[in-house]
Amino acid sequence: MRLLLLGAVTLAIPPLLPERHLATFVLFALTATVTVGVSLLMGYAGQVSLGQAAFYAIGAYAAGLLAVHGAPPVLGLLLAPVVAAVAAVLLGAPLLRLRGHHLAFATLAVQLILLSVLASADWAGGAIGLQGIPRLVGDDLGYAYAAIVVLTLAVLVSRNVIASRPGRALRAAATSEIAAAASGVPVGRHRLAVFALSAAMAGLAGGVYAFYLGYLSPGSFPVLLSIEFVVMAVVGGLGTVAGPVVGAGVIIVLVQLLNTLGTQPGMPGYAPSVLSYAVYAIVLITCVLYLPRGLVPALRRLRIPSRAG
Amino acid sequence: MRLVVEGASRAFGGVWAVRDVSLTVEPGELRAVIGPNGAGKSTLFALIGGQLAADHGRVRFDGDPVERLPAHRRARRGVSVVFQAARVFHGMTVLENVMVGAHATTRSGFLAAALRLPAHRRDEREIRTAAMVCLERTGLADWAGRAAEELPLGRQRSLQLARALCARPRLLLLDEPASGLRAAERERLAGLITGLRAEGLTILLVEHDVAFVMRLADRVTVLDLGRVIAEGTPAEVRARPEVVAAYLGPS
Amino acid sequence: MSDLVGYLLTGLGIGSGFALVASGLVAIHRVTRVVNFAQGAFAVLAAMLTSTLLAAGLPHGLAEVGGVALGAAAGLLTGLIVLGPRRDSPGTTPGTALIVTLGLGVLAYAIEVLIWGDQPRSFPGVPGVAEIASARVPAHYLLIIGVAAPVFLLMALFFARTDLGKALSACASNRYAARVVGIDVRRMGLLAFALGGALGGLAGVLTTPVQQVTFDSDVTLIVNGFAAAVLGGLTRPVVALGGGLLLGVTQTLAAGYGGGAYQVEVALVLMLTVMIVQAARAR
Amino acid sequence: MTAVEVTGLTVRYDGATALDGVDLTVADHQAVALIGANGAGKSTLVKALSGLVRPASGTITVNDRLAQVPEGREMFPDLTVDDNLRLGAWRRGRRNRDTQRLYELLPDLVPLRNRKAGALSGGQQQMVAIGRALMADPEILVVDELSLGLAPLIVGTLAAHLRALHTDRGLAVLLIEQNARLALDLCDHAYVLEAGRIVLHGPSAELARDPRVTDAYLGAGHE
Repeated sequence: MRLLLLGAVTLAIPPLLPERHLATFVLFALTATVTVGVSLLMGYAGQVSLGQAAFYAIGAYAAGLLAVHGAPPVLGLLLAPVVAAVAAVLLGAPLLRLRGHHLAFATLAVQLILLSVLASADWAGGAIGLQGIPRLVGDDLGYAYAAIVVLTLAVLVSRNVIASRPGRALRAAATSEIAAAASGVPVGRHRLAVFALSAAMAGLAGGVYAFYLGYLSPGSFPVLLSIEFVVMAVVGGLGTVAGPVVGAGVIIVLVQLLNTLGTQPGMPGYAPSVLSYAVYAIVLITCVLYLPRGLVPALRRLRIPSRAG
Repeated sequence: MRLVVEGASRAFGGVWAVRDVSLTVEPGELRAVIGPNGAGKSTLFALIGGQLAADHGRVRFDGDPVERLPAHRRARRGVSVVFQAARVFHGMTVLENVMVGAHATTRSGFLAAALRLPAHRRDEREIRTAAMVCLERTGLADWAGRAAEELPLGRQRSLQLARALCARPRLLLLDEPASGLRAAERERLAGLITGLRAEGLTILLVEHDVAFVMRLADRVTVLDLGRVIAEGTPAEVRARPEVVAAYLGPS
Repeated sequence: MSDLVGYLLTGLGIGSGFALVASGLVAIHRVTRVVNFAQGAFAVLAAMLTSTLLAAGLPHGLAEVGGVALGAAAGLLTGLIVLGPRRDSPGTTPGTALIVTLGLGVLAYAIEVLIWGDQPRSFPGVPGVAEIASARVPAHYLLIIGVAAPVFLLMALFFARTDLGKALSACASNRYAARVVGIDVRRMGLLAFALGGALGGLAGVLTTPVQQVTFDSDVTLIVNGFAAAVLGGLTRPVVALGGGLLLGVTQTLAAGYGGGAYQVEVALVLMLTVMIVQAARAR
Repeated sequence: MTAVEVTGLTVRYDGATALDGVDLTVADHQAVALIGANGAGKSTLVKALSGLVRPASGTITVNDRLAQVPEGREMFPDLTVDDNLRLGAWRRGRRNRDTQRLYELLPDLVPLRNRKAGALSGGQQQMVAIGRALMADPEILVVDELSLGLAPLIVGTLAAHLRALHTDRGLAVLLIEQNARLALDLCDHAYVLEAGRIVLHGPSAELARDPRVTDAYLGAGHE
């Protein structure tokens, strides 16, 4: 019931938004989709990826390249998550032997390598970028709905997986790999599967992104973008379904507000970037130090006593 | 299940923790492994459960060599483990902890779960029922919805046992299950173990507390400094001078 | 032949920079178990301040010392945030610390862009070109090697010979035992952070004349530093030095003979390979 | 004057009670044993004494000059024996870090002084751990599991050293030990800890005859 209500509200939002905010909304829904995957990875599989933007890029380029070469856009969109997931399996098989900061740096390295390869690959448009990607739907409102569908899909899949046999196995392995394995959980294979699943979510969002922008370049997927996904996941609260969506929403709104402030007349030219870096950093650090479990669990804890009283 | 260990050895940093240990546990037997701290009990336990790989030697479940199998594959072969440290899964309820135990006996994977396919729903129902039965049996049913890490230590140990039972094991490995328990909890545990043994489950019990195992075990293996120094019925073992020496220490 | 000598010397110069960043990472990780993602930012901050001080008319030497001091201060501040402000602060877990230092790295972006803007900066180093074995190498590379070598020697002596150095090593070796004998592990951690900051800062001021610095140069620096440090399991400074030099030389050779295209990939693939091999062997 | 005075000590970890209202006293120059099985709370008590865990309630008074021989020896494995010993005197400042007197006291360590502590045998490490604690010039030594994982012969040597330190130099000792026979032989007074509570205490000679002790802790040897 609550889900239906939430869905109805979400569907009602896009037509009410003015044009420039509609763009922010699309960006939010796509970012939140990737963040759902990051949260699944960090919160339930205990793995930090600092290269999630790489899978976002892989999905985007897969969709973009197919469309540029004449494939129907819908086919590109369907294949984007598949290509990203396959890439994740191939990369993850060796990389997921690593743990903690080693894995974090390895995923960061993967992204840097991908960016460098893309920048020198003529078939992908090189550093200049891939241009002339056809549209998927007519207008921004259409993209807003496409992004909502993608986000909903990610949230539902994530929710279903968490509460199921493989999800429990993953959560168990995050506390004690030894005890999980002793219960028959093939920990490595499950981690690879969730890595691929999170990559598929990023890839799907990337596919929509490619059609929405109509143009892709390595510069659209900086390392900072990967870090932003992590920030949103951590701020919203790892290990919750709503956390990544709330985290992405809060940060994007904050950055947007400060961006408006920073572009006021009289503000120096560097103000928007300074402000957005500062937001990411300060929100992340205060959250980790003072709300270590993130916004959503903190809000929930506030609500429970008030309900009782 | 018939468990056979043949010449198992394992060294850490050049020091043998377990050296050339052999033992056979017959189906339905309750075997205790005792020895002073540092005797190699926990290492032997891990070599059987698959948490550690042996440097030499074999481990057989019903005749099949399993020493090269990782722990999760041994679990699928019917061995369940209760660790000495209460390794309960945090951020999950007591019920969910036990449901993880059924992992080895069920199949549905990520795709089935993500799409909520009928096979997956059926699996979930079965797992939940099996887990509740195990909770009843270990006296934890009233705690099913609580966060596992909030349980007192004694209950966390019971929870581990419930999880192990949920895998419907044919061989149960217990590593010092009585340590840190109060007298009443210890009695309850002894009763539960006796009941499982009566159902024909093969049990290997590693224990430091000699009094606790002497009244439970069919046979006792005594380890000291990584080697088997005695084996036999509790009464036989109790009378052996090597055993007395190992437990007394220098005088 | 002369090409090769040139590449080698240039590579050693660049590699010394990596090695300094790496040894800062190692110093911090050894003592606190924290992998400090803000390590690259220390270098950038130090380089930026040095460029300002030089532009304000401070002589070479003094300006660089100012930069290194800022690096050390930034290191100390990072340590205070990561380890907690009070003596009995619980501090953060290594996993959380990675996220916190990540955030501090982004915070450094805001500060750098605010003060120095987002354009690349540089300042002159040692002018001229040195000729060694018929190879012509910009003289500044020799300065980098010439400064880094004694710094590493001093560090080795500090850790091996002084009680303070041994107390730091003791924290790295066994934190629990260090507390048992009464070593204030947190204070040692702060010292390590300050030392790491100074080493990062030194890397920044030494390499900026040959490799201009932008606010987001820290990613390259930290990744190369981590790649160098990971060879020694993040705990062995000497191996980190070797790793840094190897990385520098490999990159220069790849750039020299490979046309400059695959410089980044070489370092990264090397790092990934080392980590995966290490993980496989630890099994 | 007492070396250690613990009253009503309760310690909890994540809600689980590890120690529950423990009272324990070690007088100056006294040797006291604390025996109990794995997981009874012995290590928690040691940590509380050295301030490494915070009690939920109760008071702890300890002599300033308390040094600890931790469970499992806890060497600095990649430092030399000599460096391990010097660090034992860390609190006492630079001038008191000379190891010469200690080598006179424990001459067995002299040939090991330049070896890496991690490369030593368990017994040698235990000797270094005792030496490291003595470097702090303590008035009370807390020894956590002296015999753990060591062969009986080596335990005998270590016990002889410990006894000599106690009787010849008046060092107070709190020995936490699973090997009840060893502990009761070495100390004048003993406490028995079970599931976080002191269930018995008294002179060692009395406890050694108490059936509750012989059954549970002297194992197969009580006939």
